[in-house]
Amino acid sequence: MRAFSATTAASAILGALICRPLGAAQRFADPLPPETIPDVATLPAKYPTGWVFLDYASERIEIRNVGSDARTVKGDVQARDSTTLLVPDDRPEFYTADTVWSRYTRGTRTDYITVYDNRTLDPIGEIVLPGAKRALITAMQGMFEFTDHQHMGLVFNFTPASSVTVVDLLARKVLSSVDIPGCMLIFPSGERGFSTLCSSGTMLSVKLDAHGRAIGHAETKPFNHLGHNPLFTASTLIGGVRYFVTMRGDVQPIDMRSAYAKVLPGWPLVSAAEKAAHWRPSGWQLLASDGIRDLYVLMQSHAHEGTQKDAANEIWVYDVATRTRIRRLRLVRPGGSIALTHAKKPLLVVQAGDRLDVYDPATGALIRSLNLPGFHTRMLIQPVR
Amino acid sequence: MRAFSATTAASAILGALICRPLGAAQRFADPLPPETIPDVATLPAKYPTGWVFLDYASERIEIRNVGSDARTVKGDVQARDSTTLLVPDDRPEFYTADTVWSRYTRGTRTDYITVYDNRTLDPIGEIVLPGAKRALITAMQGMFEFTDHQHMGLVFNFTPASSVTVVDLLARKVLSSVDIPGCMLIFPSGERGFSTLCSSGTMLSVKLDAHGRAIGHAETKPFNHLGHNPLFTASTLIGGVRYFVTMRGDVQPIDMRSAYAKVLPGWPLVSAAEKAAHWRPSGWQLLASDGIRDLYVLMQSHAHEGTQKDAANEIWVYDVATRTRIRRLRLVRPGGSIALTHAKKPLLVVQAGDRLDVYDPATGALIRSLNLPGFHTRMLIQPVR
Amino acid sequence: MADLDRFTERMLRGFAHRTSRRSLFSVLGGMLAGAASLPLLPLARADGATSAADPNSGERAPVYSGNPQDPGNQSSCDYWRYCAIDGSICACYGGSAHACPPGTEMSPICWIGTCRNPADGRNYIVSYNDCCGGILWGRCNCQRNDGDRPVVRPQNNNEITWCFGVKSQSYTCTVAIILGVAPKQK
Amino acid sequence: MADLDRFTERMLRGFAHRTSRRSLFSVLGGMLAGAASLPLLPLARADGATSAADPNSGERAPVYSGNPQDPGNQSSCDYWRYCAIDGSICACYGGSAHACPPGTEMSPICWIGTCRNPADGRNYIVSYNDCCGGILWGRCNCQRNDGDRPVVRPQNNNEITWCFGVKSQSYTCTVAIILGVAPKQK
Repeated sequence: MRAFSATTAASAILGALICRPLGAAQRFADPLPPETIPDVATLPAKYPTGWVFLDYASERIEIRNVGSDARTVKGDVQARDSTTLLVPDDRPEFYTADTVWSRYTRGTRTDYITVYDNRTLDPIGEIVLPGAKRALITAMQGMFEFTDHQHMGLVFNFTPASSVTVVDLLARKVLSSVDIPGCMLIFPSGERGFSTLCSSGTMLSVKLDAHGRAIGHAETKPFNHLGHNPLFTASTLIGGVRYFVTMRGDVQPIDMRSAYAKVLPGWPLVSAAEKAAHWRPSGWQLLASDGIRDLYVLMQSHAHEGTQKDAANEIWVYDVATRTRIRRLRLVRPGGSIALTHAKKPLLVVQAGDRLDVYDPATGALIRSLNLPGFHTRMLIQPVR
Repeated sequence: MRAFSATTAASAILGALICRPLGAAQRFADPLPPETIPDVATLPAKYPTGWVFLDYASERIEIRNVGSDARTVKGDVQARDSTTLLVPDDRPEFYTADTVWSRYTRGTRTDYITVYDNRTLDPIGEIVLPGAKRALITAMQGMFEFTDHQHMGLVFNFTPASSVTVVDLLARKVLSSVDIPGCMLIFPSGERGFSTLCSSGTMLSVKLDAHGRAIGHAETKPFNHLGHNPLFTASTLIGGVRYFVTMRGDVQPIDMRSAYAKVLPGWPLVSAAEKAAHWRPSGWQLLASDGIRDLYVLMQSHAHEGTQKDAANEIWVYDVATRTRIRRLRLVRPGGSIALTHAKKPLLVVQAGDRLDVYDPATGALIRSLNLPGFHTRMLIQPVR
Repeated sequence: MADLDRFTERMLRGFAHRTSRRSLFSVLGGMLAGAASLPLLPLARADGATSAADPNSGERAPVYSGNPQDPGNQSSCDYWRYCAIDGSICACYGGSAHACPPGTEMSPICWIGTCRNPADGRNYIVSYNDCCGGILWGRCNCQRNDGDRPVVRPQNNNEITWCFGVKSQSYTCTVAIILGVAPKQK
Repeated sequence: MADLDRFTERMLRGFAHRTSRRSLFSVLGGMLAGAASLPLLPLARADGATSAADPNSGERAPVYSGNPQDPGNQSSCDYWRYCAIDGSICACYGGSAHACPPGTEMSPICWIGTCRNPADGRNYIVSYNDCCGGILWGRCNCQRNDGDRPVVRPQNNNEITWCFGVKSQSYTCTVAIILGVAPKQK
């Protein structure tokens, strides 16, 4: 590499000396003007729908343009431990929940939400979370969610006693903490409230008042077979219904529109023949949807105990209205996490090892591929709305 | 890799099933006993002279056994930014100087010294350094040094105004701060004091009292030709005389035994012919010595402007008493930093890219090679005494 | 097995909101051994860190127990005890298969797996304990998910940072500790 | 040149202990342009990060000025302005050759190099300013030491974190800013 660069540089210099000793200067009568100090790049208040937030699961969160061949990094914000992201639809700011220690990896622990300005990526606000109880888990869905029309933020805590801290994101203050013993993760439900998956196989729903206090709760019958065919906790929302899939390949829709979640009838992703060939869902952020009726699922053949988090070779697309598979997309590289952008013509974004592959979801054609410098474990992909 | 491991595992299992279904259990009548929780490894109070401290220039500081083919990592301590290390000869503890911010890469800055217990690597003490002025420079010699028989620690500050913070390492407290305008880095001199290299080409020496106050100073004549043949700031101590080398290949000894440094006559490392072939010192920690009379210098041929920090292909060994070269060692890989262990039969340790090569300094034979996981810029090597 | 799980879950939910962390730990500790679902055939897998490994490397300097009944390199993802590990191997940081590196603290609570010892043919219940408060992890990363379940069953999940009841919850690495021989499977 | 250096050094020493940081910056700023020693032939070099670069990569997504008088890929170590850079290129973080990435702060003081613009054949004095307080650096790392001198002459040293007069001194990346055309060499 060094030898190579040295050569090219040297020849460039020769070129400069021999071919146009004066010519060059004549071609450009005036020198380049002095530039401004300081000069810091800014971003638009409203990001284009070709951009995505990439959560490197505790290293950084990167804003990346996947909608153009420039493939440029637009900016980054810091991430220290199990950092998760919330991006509102209608305010020029976004939020991260993170945890630091006063002496790098030891000392006093602080859990906090940072408010970032879309334009400058400057931290314009901070909400310190009490109790040093925020869940430290590989960044996944359900750790930091909106409710109350995106005015409230919900932070999942695990110590290993489970609770939820309710935050007013506009007033930048903590409102309350709700215990959810034996239950994990947060799935917003109703106008103001959330549901959570419990270790008895049920879903517990909690209704909140304007002060973030629990004013009601309801628990479903057990439907989650935790031992042999549990729900993956990754999910996607279609028309107010949250779609989960199980390790063995069933779909489990849950209606989240009212305060108390309703478990809807499940249906299989795979035929008997496909089941026999051990086709199963597999990956990390293994579900995506267009929000209207198309459900995208990362699928792997020859699956067995222990492969449930491996990258998968195909994406199967289902029409949730007819419960039928409408497309099968073969990936150029096995994918671990997937998402659909919110552009008029959506793009299918697939994290595949240390690359980010961008496909046409209609045809399955690979449009472009970006690399993911520093990627080493898992990734959450959040397209801009 | 996965396919490979899977195969080996599978055959291992077959082996277990076919060759000794019962035999195995018979061969070991009793199962392995339950193990203790918790169980944390410890180290000896006095480390063997085959161990070295590896400062990854702000990622971690690693204690590594280079004296045996086990090549094991013995332990690590954290390093956040421009972290430097001090290891006393006669106390079962060591010190790091580091800098953190209250919000990972932003917020309130804290500079501090951590005292580590040799046996447990637990932080048993901390000295917070005032003024947020500790120099943030790629970890190099002269940023954190002993004086007063290793009772005092000296921390170099750069804001870009230069000063030195004097610390009582036994009482774990800050004693004073001494301004050294226009001068850089710390080189202990006399019983209690230090010298520093100044931008006028001189060396300034400062004498300290028991409270760390400056009670005298003296400045040499200019001897450091900063523009065209400056001293590298890396140096090595032989019998109380500190040996520097210049970019063009001269040796500059400075007597540090008395309170005020004495510049001794210099001499060339290279012959006229070698100079013509552009043999020059090059690297990062580019000097080492046995502390008695042998000086080791990383040397590079075909050197030119801009190569002064590149890894070098050879190590030239000089007898400083006779000022003659006594050996020329060709490295299997170009080296950036070198050190000699303090074992009775010393080892020559060479950081070469992301590997650590261990040579016999007498013969130049490569004894073993270790890798340096996560290495990406520069390294300081500090052998155990 | 299923009954036991249901029991465990009820216990967990019952205890979680009225016991202190400490007492919860011991309760969990007791129950987890029973509640573990038991994959019998370890199938070695590892991420990029392994393929980057170097026979002459200090990153994975081989670490052996010296006991013929506990064979294998404890700094390799293939070591028999690591059949359900997800994280960095402490043997690469100055620890061992069952000891945390110096300067870290071992969390008393953990997740559970069952691995077959190729030397004596027995299945052992293995406790995966995280070591906390040392340097940031990243070396000798292994991921083997046999028996891993989504976080809704935390005691069988390896994505959670199991640093509880320790001074710092910053993750460094993971050890694999023998709790005992697994009960015979029906 | 030598006289000028000697003068600069005396100035530095004189000012350092009686002026505030702020005023010191401007003084340095003024002197540095003069005090810079001027290598004329950029010789491209880079570390592992470059060899790892990928033509289809987002890490070094090409960034061009669009101005024919300022040619080259600003996210490559070979870009003409980077002849004395040591650090991460801000164009890989959402900045450009001369702009810091969003969310960082540009330090007003810097080190100095002189680079030849292959398009107009002129030598420009380039100010290397660090961008501070963003994410930890590591991407698009370049090291080219033409004109670099040991820290005893700080204004020509690229190992120092030049994050002064900013809220956070945590280093993120480095930009290369045109100060003007270099004085003709004798």
